[in-house]
Amino acid sequence: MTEFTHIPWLSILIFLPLAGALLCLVLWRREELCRWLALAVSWGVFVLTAGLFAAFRAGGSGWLLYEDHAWIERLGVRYILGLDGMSLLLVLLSGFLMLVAVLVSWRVRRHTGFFFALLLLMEAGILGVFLALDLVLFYLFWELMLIPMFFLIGVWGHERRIYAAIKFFLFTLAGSLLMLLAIIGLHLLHTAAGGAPSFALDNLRGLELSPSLEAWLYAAFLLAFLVKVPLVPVHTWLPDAHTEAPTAGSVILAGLLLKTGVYGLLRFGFPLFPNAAAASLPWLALLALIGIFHAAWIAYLQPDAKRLVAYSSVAHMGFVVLGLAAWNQTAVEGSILQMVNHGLTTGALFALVGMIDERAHTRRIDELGGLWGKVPRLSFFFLFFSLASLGLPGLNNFAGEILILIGAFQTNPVWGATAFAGVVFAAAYMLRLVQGVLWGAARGALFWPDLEPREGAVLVVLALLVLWLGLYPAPFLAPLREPVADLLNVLPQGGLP
Amino acid sequence: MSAGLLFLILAFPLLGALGNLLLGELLLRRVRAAVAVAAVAASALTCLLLWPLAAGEGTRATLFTWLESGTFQVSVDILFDPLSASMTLMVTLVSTLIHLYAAGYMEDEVDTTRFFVLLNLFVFAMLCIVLADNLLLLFLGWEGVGFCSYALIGFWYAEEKNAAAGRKAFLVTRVGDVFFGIALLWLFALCGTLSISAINAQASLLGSGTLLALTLLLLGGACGKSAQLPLMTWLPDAMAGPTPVSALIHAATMVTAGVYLLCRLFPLVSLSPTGMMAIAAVGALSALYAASCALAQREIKRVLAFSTMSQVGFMMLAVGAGAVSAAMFHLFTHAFFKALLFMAAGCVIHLTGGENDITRMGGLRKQSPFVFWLFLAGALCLAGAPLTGGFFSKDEILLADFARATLFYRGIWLLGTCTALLTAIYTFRLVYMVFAGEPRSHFHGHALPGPMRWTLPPLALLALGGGLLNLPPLYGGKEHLHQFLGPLAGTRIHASHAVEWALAVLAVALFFLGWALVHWRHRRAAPEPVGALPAFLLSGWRADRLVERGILRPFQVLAGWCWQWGDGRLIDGTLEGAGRLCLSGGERLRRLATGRLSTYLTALAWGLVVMLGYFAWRIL
Amino acid sequence: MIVPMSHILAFSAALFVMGLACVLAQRNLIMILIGVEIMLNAVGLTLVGASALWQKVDGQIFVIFLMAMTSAEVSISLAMVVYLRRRKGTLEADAFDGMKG
Amino acid sequence: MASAIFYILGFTALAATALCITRRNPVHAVVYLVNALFALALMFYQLGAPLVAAWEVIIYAGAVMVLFLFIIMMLELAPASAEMQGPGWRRWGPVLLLSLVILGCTLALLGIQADQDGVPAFWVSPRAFGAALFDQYALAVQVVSFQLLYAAVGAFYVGKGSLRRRTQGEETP
Repeated sequence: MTEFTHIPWLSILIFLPLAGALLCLVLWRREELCRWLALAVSWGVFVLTAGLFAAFRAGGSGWLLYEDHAWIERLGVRYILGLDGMSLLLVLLSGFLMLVAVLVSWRVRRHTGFFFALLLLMEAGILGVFLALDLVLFYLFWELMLIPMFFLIGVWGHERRIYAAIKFFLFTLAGSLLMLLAIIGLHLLHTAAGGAPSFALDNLRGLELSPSLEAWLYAAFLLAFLVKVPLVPVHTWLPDAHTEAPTAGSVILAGLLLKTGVYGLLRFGFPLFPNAAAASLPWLALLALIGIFHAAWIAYLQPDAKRLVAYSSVAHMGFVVLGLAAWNQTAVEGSILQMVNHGLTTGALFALVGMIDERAHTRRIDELGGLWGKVPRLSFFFLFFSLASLGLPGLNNFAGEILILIGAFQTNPVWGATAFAGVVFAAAYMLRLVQGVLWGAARGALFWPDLEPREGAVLVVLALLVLWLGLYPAPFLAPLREPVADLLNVLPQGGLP
Repeated sequence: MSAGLLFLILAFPLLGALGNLLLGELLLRRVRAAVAVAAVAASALTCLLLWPLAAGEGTRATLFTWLESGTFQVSVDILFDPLSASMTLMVTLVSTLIHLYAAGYMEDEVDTTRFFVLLNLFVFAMLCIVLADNLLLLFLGWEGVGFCSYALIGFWYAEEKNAAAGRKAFLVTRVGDVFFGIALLWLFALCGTLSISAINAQASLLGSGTLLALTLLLLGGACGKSAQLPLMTWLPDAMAGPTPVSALIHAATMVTAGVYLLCRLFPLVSLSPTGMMAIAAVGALSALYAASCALAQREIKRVLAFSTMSQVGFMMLAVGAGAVSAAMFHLFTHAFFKALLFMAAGCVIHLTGGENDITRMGGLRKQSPFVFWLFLAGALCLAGAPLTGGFFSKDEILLADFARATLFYRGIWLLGTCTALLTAIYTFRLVYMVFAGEPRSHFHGHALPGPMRWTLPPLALLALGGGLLNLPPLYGGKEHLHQFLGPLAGTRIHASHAVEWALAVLAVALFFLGWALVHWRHRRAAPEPVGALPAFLLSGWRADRLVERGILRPFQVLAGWCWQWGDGRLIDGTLEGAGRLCLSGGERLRRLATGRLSTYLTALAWGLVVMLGYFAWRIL
Repeated sequence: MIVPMSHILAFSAALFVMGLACVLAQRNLIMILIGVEIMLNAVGLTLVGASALWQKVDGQIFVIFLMAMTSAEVSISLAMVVYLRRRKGTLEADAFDGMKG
Repeated sequence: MASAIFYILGFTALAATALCITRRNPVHAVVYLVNALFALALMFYQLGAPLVAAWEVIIYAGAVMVLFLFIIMMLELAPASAEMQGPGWRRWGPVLLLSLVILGCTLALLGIQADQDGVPAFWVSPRAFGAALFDQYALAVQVVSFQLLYAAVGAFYVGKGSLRRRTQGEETP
């Protein structure tokens, strides 16, 4: 076991896609090679993450893997990576969804090499965010995943891509710049308090801060994370970005980027500012509840299938934030599980809408219809993932949602009961989507090819995972138990308002 | 006999569904149907074989831990006690017959794979509801049947209307599910477990207000699934599905799930007298409402749908009166005769070449005496003809109500009795319009396939003889079902023989009164009445329009407002306004950049002057 | 020091202001460049004076660097003058407003 | 005596500069500026910077100003001789006067230098200067020399570009 842990797995995990991205950039002229290279690298990363998951599936308290090297000595910036049960799950999800993203973008024809290079670069950034424990390193990765996404939307997107890309960029940048300020502020306060210059999470924790100062710094972190989540008043970048992004971009955006916000809150926001965080929980719950309904209502009216799925993301992330706000073992575990669930189902739905778009060249619900008669297999998966998304028990989203709801009800019955009412609207918009796309008379007499083996393989694997998580989520909950229990001790008075 | 074998009851339909899902396209059409039928039949057989396990307290079995987090722990565990065992047997038996019937009914369909997969999946989900030992597994089945019902109502999806009916069914029942779900969350918060037995055991420790709220929430859930007021609008539209689906889901099994849920949690529900009164009131009002609507319906299946709603109302009424055994008794007899009626109606539709409108039928008795006699058997049970299954079960419910001897329950009893009269009237109206007289129009009927014929007689036997299940002592019976259910059977009815006889005579009188009224009216082919009242009843008291105006439109307006004003104007508008402010600011600043060297140099000089001035000021 | 530093600074400032006046007042690119040269020389005088004041060689070394930079600047700017003259046929500074916002 | 010469040179430089910046004819301006530079060079010399003074003359007056003149001539910026009006002394008088003053000052300085027996208070010999330059400021020298190289390349590029543009421009205006 010591042999095993001495290998810097986490660095390998981050630098493998980075190297792949550089290779893709160098070989950009040879498109076919780039495609296969991206597939190989993402496959390699996935195998690594799966291996790590298999090795640490029992979980445990503290860091499962930890790396610490000096980096910029004068400022006390260190290269610290750490893996615990919480990041383990998200790292696994990243490894898997990146593979999916590479597979669904097999048909990208413009600047193929650059496309895959950006994908791999983003993978490195996302993995870095989930592993970094030094605030500067974290911020570096945080921005690293933003920029490739900007280009993915702006270059390979649909009609209004420039608008969407800039909107996405401005929203996220506004948040993250404030976070950078807060990071620097925290560092200076730490130094002023007599500590050695450091940006490491463990050193900055437990810093004595005046309440107003703590609130301001927390607010800066919170804004950066909530924009990424996104929670309701700052969510409007998401529908545009999702709608205009290429399929792989939407998959990653929904599946992984949104998770970084919640992860950041859990890993950095709450432990760094426990008092302010505890005070903010009821407000977070309020916003989450508003988000669940607001986004669901808006989703119901969307004419564009992709936009509808995008708004459903906002509603689902509302559930995740509600779980955080409830702040007990069940709810927080449910939130983290729900992040994985949402990544799988929404990723699959975006992939499916992308596949439909490739065939029909439209995503408008009123222009589609009767797909079941044309492409039954694709339609089957569409129905399946829609059901998962609307929270049918036995499929994955239900498992996460019920944990969140149970936990939320324990913390505050009104939260749990109100949020449960949200599932009606989830059913309303998902069924409207299904109705418009699958049922009705078939439109257009053109022959459509059903699923290719590549697409079929992706969807089958996703569907099996959805079933697994829905029926037997225990293996995915096991590594969470201790990290979440440790996390719960961070906030004063257990966070109960 | 191992308790683990109980899971085979669940596993067979699931395997059947999976098998057809994965391999169905490769199999012959007959093989697909055979797989589906065999799966359900195997389940029924297993249930019979394992019957001894149900005796007494019943048997528990756990498969694996489904969800575990913190104090929350839910396993996939089932409880095979008298209540669930009898329900299981009924579900599997009726399902087997209906599957067989469906094999014939769907002979000419293209996409039978989907049909049988969904049908098997439905049986699986229904059995989950019945057998579940915890509320979450029950909820899984609860939502599962909802989905299957949705997909089967919209089976002929090419018509937008059918799919829309399915969606309506799913959404309306989901509103009910929310109440059930909240009850589930609350029960967990109160009891720390979701096990049904544990909750029932702890129920007496809860406060009365809490109990009332929980009962009302559970009632809300039951109303959604069982199409009771006010969540009843979906059931008539659900008739858009294939007839076997209507027979299985919307008559025999799924719609009774709400009643079953209340029976399952009866120890909890019964602790709240106000809650019980609410249940009885909802049941009685629904029964009366649906019976009145059934009087004016023109489509054969819609008449049956409203009658289902009405009969389920009777069951709720029974639960409200505390008579679980009476409710279950009526549930069983109703399942038999209503399935029979639907399947016979399917035969009628088949014979008339897809005609659904009873005002255009007539004279079918001569064309197919076989179907006539079987339909009549079902109709007699429904109308409560003496000594049929429906007669005994309905009688027992009314007796239970009457026996409660409070003003409220007497009022409920009166409503129920009126409904019984209406039931006889609409039933005979249906029979007369379809079978009596001369054909009103010309049909190109199809011959009945074998499976559609010989699945009816067994059901007819069950329906007519259903009374034997729970024959009251008055008629020399031993109340088998009541005895078998034991402590689960609810409160005991105390009534003197005189009262029983009086009520029985009243029921018989009402039956014949109804028959006579219809017979008198239909002696000659009278035209359908037109006017405001029939139209009002035909539209189901305009409930759909009310929902449309009162809920759907405000919702759409609200959602549109959220979208256009909330997201569009408020959030994006603010941010884009900030952006525009920056742009216009930039536009003003841009004019300073003339591109001329002299401007820049002058500005430089002025800057120099300012700096020097500042230094000078500092020095002086 | 043969003269007080303040006198050197005064000379230097006078030279500088004259150079600046030239730069601001003249419209001809060549004359503007000449003004820049005058300003640079004024600075050079200050540096040399300071070098003498503090008895340090560094000021003079800076003047050498200054000269080197000036020659670089002049070579580029004169090349551009030639280029611009050929491009637009004039050396009026206001004729070149390609950077107008 | 030495300080008197310094003031004379200073005012000469100011006068020459004032004349320089008021000329309309660039050629005249350059000539006055050369005068001013000579005066400055002498002031440098008086302040103990002989090497700087020499370079002032060699680089500024010698190279840079000649380059200016060359460009002015090449671009034919000087107004035609017909425009230059007025009597000859008015055109040549100030230049001559200034040159004479500077010459006188130079001679006077040579005389003072010969008179004095000791070294001035501050005097940087070329040897000391070189030692400081290449010892302390070696890196800066490198940087500046690179800068000169870039300037040469840049000038070459700009000049070449204008040449190409011109040949093309004649074909397609």
